[in-house]
Amino acid sequence: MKKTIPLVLIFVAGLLGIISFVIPHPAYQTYDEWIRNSFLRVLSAFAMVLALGSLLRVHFDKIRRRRKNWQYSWLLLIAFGASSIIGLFGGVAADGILPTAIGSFHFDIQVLYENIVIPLASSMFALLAFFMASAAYRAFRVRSTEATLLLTAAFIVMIGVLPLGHSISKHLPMFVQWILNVPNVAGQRGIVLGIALGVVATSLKIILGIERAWLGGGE
Amino acid sequence: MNISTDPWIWIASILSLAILSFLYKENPIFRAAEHIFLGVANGYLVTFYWHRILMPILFRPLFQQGDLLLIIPFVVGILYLTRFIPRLSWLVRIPIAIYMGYWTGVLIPATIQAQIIKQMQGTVLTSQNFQAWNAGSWGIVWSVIIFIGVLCTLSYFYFSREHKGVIGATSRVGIVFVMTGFGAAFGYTVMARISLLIGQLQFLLGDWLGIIK
Amino acid sequence: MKLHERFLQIDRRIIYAILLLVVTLPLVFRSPLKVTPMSPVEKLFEAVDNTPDDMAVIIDCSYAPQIKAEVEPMAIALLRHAFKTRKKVLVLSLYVEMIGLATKALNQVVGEFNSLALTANDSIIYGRDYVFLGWQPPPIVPMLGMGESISAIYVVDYYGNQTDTLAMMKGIKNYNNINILVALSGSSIPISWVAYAQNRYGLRVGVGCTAVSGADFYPYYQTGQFTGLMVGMKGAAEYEELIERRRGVEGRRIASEAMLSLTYAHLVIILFIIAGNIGYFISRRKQRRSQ
Amino acid sequence: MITILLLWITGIGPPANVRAHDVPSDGGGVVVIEWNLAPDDALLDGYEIHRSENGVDFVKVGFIGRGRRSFQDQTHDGTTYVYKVAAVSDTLRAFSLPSAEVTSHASWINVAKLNIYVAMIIFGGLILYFISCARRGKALFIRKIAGLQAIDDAVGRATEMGKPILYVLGLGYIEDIATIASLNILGEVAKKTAQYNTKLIVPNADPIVYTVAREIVKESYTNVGRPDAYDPESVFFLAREQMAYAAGVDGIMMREKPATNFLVGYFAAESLVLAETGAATGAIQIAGTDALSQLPFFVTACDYTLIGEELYAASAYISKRPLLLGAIKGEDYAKVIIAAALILASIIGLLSRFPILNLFQ
Repeated sequence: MKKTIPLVLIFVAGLLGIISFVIPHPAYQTYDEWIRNSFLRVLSAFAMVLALGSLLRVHFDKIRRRRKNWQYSWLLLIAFGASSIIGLFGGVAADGILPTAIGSFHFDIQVLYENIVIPLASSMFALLAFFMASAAYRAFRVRSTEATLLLTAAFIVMIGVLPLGHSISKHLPMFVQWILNVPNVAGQRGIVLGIALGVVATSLKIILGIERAWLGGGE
Repeated sequence: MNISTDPWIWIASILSLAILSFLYKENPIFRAAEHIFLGVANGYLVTFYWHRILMPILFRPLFQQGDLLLIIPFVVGILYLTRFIPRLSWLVRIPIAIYMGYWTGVLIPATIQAQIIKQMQGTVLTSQNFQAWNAGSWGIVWSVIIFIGVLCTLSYFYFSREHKGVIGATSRVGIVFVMTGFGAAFGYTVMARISLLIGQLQFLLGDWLGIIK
Repeated sequence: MKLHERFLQIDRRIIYAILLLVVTLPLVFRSPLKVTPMSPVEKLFEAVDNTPDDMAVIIDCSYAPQIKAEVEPMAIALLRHAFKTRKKVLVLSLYVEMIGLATKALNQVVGEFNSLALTANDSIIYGRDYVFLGWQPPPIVPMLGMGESISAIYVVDYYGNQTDTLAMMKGIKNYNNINILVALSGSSIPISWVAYAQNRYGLRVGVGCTAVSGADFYPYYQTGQFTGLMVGMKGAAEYEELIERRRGVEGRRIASEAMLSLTYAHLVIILFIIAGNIGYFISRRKQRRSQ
Repeated sequence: MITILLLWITGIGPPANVRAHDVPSDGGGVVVIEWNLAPDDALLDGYEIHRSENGVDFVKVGFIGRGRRSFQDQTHDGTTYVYKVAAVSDTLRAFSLPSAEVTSHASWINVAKLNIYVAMIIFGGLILYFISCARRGKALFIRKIAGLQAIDDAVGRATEMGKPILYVLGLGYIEDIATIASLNILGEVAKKTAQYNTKLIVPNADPIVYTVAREIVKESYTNVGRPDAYDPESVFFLAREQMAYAAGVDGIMMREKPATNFLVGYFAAESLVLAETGAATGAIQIAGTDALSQLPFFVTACDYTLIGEELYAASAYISKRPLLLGAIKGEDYAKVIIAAALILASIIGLLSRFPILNLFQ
């Protein structure tokens, strides 16, 4: 029973997903919309509780057992606690019961997002510029046909997109566009077709209960 | 030089530097920024899920407007929490099955439409596709190259034979297309990433330190 | 360690340090790089430049803070071009989060012109030379609605004025009076402009986008759905070059200044790749010889 | 101004031949109105669409630019309407004759998607047929996939070095096929780490994927008879935010210095952040994803990369379950059909006037 019920449910739910494509009638579509927008979104919110529980447990545990770098866990817990309280009680648009400003200093959740999360994420993106350089240096060597192709195409494009590219040859920027629009598209399309077939096959296997890794352990 | 007096610009700048210091090596300042990042990002997530999902589509309609149908997702959602009760923990499979089943079901026709049929449409050799290039008779050449490229790449992903003989040859050609495309995409992305770095430096040197304002 | 071995194992931190240096220095010393404008940008420039007196240009500033570095210079260059050549300008944003950046760019350029103006005729005056429509959710509403009547969708402008009472709006009723709309965005908004405003009302759409979306958008330019296309900082730098060369627009060229950083960064990466390959080549030959 | 004056003097001609029809195979509520352009089209503001339920009182329902020949109107299913189209110039209106009566209705089956149903039946049928072949014990040949051997070596290497293995599932949701394939591989990797008693670290970005990954790892440890070695804290949730997750994983890579990093699943721009940091720590890296835009970075920065479908095939191959292999066989035949269809359609498209592209709408 512990496996049969989930397998029956996944089959039924899968059929509902397929049917939503086949039946355009509003009598069915309104019901389908409810599944998507209410039912499934609510489920994802509950899963979040579980995940945050895991996050908190790992860090409380780290602190309790004085594991390596346990001090930083305090930082995480305080940052999490403070921003959650500000967000939950201060409201998404600073419209909650908790005051989120002292004089002209605002600290509502949107301000926290814009001044903590966005700069941190942008800096991570900025790291990418450096990582591209080191990855290119390490991997772009003429050691095999594949690596040479990779290197040549990257080389041409990197020069071609610069203002410099135009002074080398008027046709270079056009050639770059051609590489992106012709050989690149052909290769991508071949990969996409393969992926699509894999997606169809795997989805079928899941719905039919052949692929059941997701069930995890137990009987 | 006119250094910013806005405390938030200072916070944002110091956090940015902490992340950039990772390039030298992993260090306590990066570690602190990393943990603050995880904390605030998850705090924002809690806010978002509460104010944008749980309140407007579950609790308010259920308890204030009496939409009793919502009891079903409420109860099924709570099954996630049975994870903490060993004897009942198998019940967690029920919400997962429903969630996963529905979306994989949706995926089947959607994938066939967007990623098989549509991609085939763009590949077939017809005068209509030749003209779409807007490149005169070169359009025919480009279409033929794409046609060959797609077939050869597809043969690379043919698993029923070893890469020998005809399949060996076509899959080699396929790899040429794939690797050229990867190289080009890499080279093309360099500009975008350097631009992001420039943007971040403009923030640090301009908005914060006021050197380049 | 021999030279070629050094080439093979350059410490990543040396690469990072050199890259950081070549990107930062041109920013600090502000040396704009002259670029040669390419035809997608030139076409956009000409479309804006050829706007007749009884028509207007719409600039859609729908870019988020994350992509500001790439797109804001485009907004500034476009505004300078339009004001310098006395085009009527309508500015809007499709999302409320982006209105702050639109306001910033607009205020900056209006300030630049007015600080040099001597008479009212030289100045850029709100309601006569430009109108800031603000935002009206959801995006599809203004996209479709402005085809029939702009002042019916934006009944009041961003500052709360009745839109149809503004002098400039007298001759500007709907898309028929708009020569071109330039969408500045990092997402698929330009494609929505084509799908709704162009397909239904024949509005011409020009685009300024990030380097990442450039490759996806190029086919739309090829088929003529986009009248012109500015991609990334380089596109913005080309536009800056065009307005300076052909229309004598002066002012700080942010994108052109960044071009030098961008060029050096690319060259540094290329040099490191070459160095790595030289090292690889020599060590392979030595290996063969010793066999 | 002059044009308007001109139109005032000469008057404007109305659009002609107004037709209205229901849209087939839709959810109802839409009528399409088509017309021939008015004679002075170039001078107009555009066209107004007016409709009536009784044939007498017309109300304006829409406006569309000049040069357009059709309009979609939102309707109530079952109500009968009549349409008129007016050429508009400033305050001038020139109305067409009314259209014939039209009623919109909703369909129960979307017939317009017939080609997709056919494709679904062919591909689905092939896959199911080969799965049943596999079930009957028929031996199916699948070639070796480069990178799979590396998985075995990777676990061995970590054991020798006494260092952990990091398994990164990426940003994918549970319904992403890359995530499911990755979970299969994770199951096998976990069995090996259980046997060799190697530490396994699995940070997660999605709450539901996290719950499933936990179960899978636990099961693997139980299956090889080492439930005692399972550490419930080896699988944990980090963050949903893309770069917060990347920063967290980067920190783990630098502090724990794993011998092997698996980067398998769905990834976005953070792919290179992870792969380069991993490379800097000297780990062997095995990547696999179906995210096209990230493949170039994995191919560049990792030791082995499973490209697109290879990832799915690897997941079936490694679990050594014949039923999963059968599906790959089915996919292979589907590829042959796609190739044949492309060639055939091209021949028809080049040699005849048959609008072959319409079959692929």
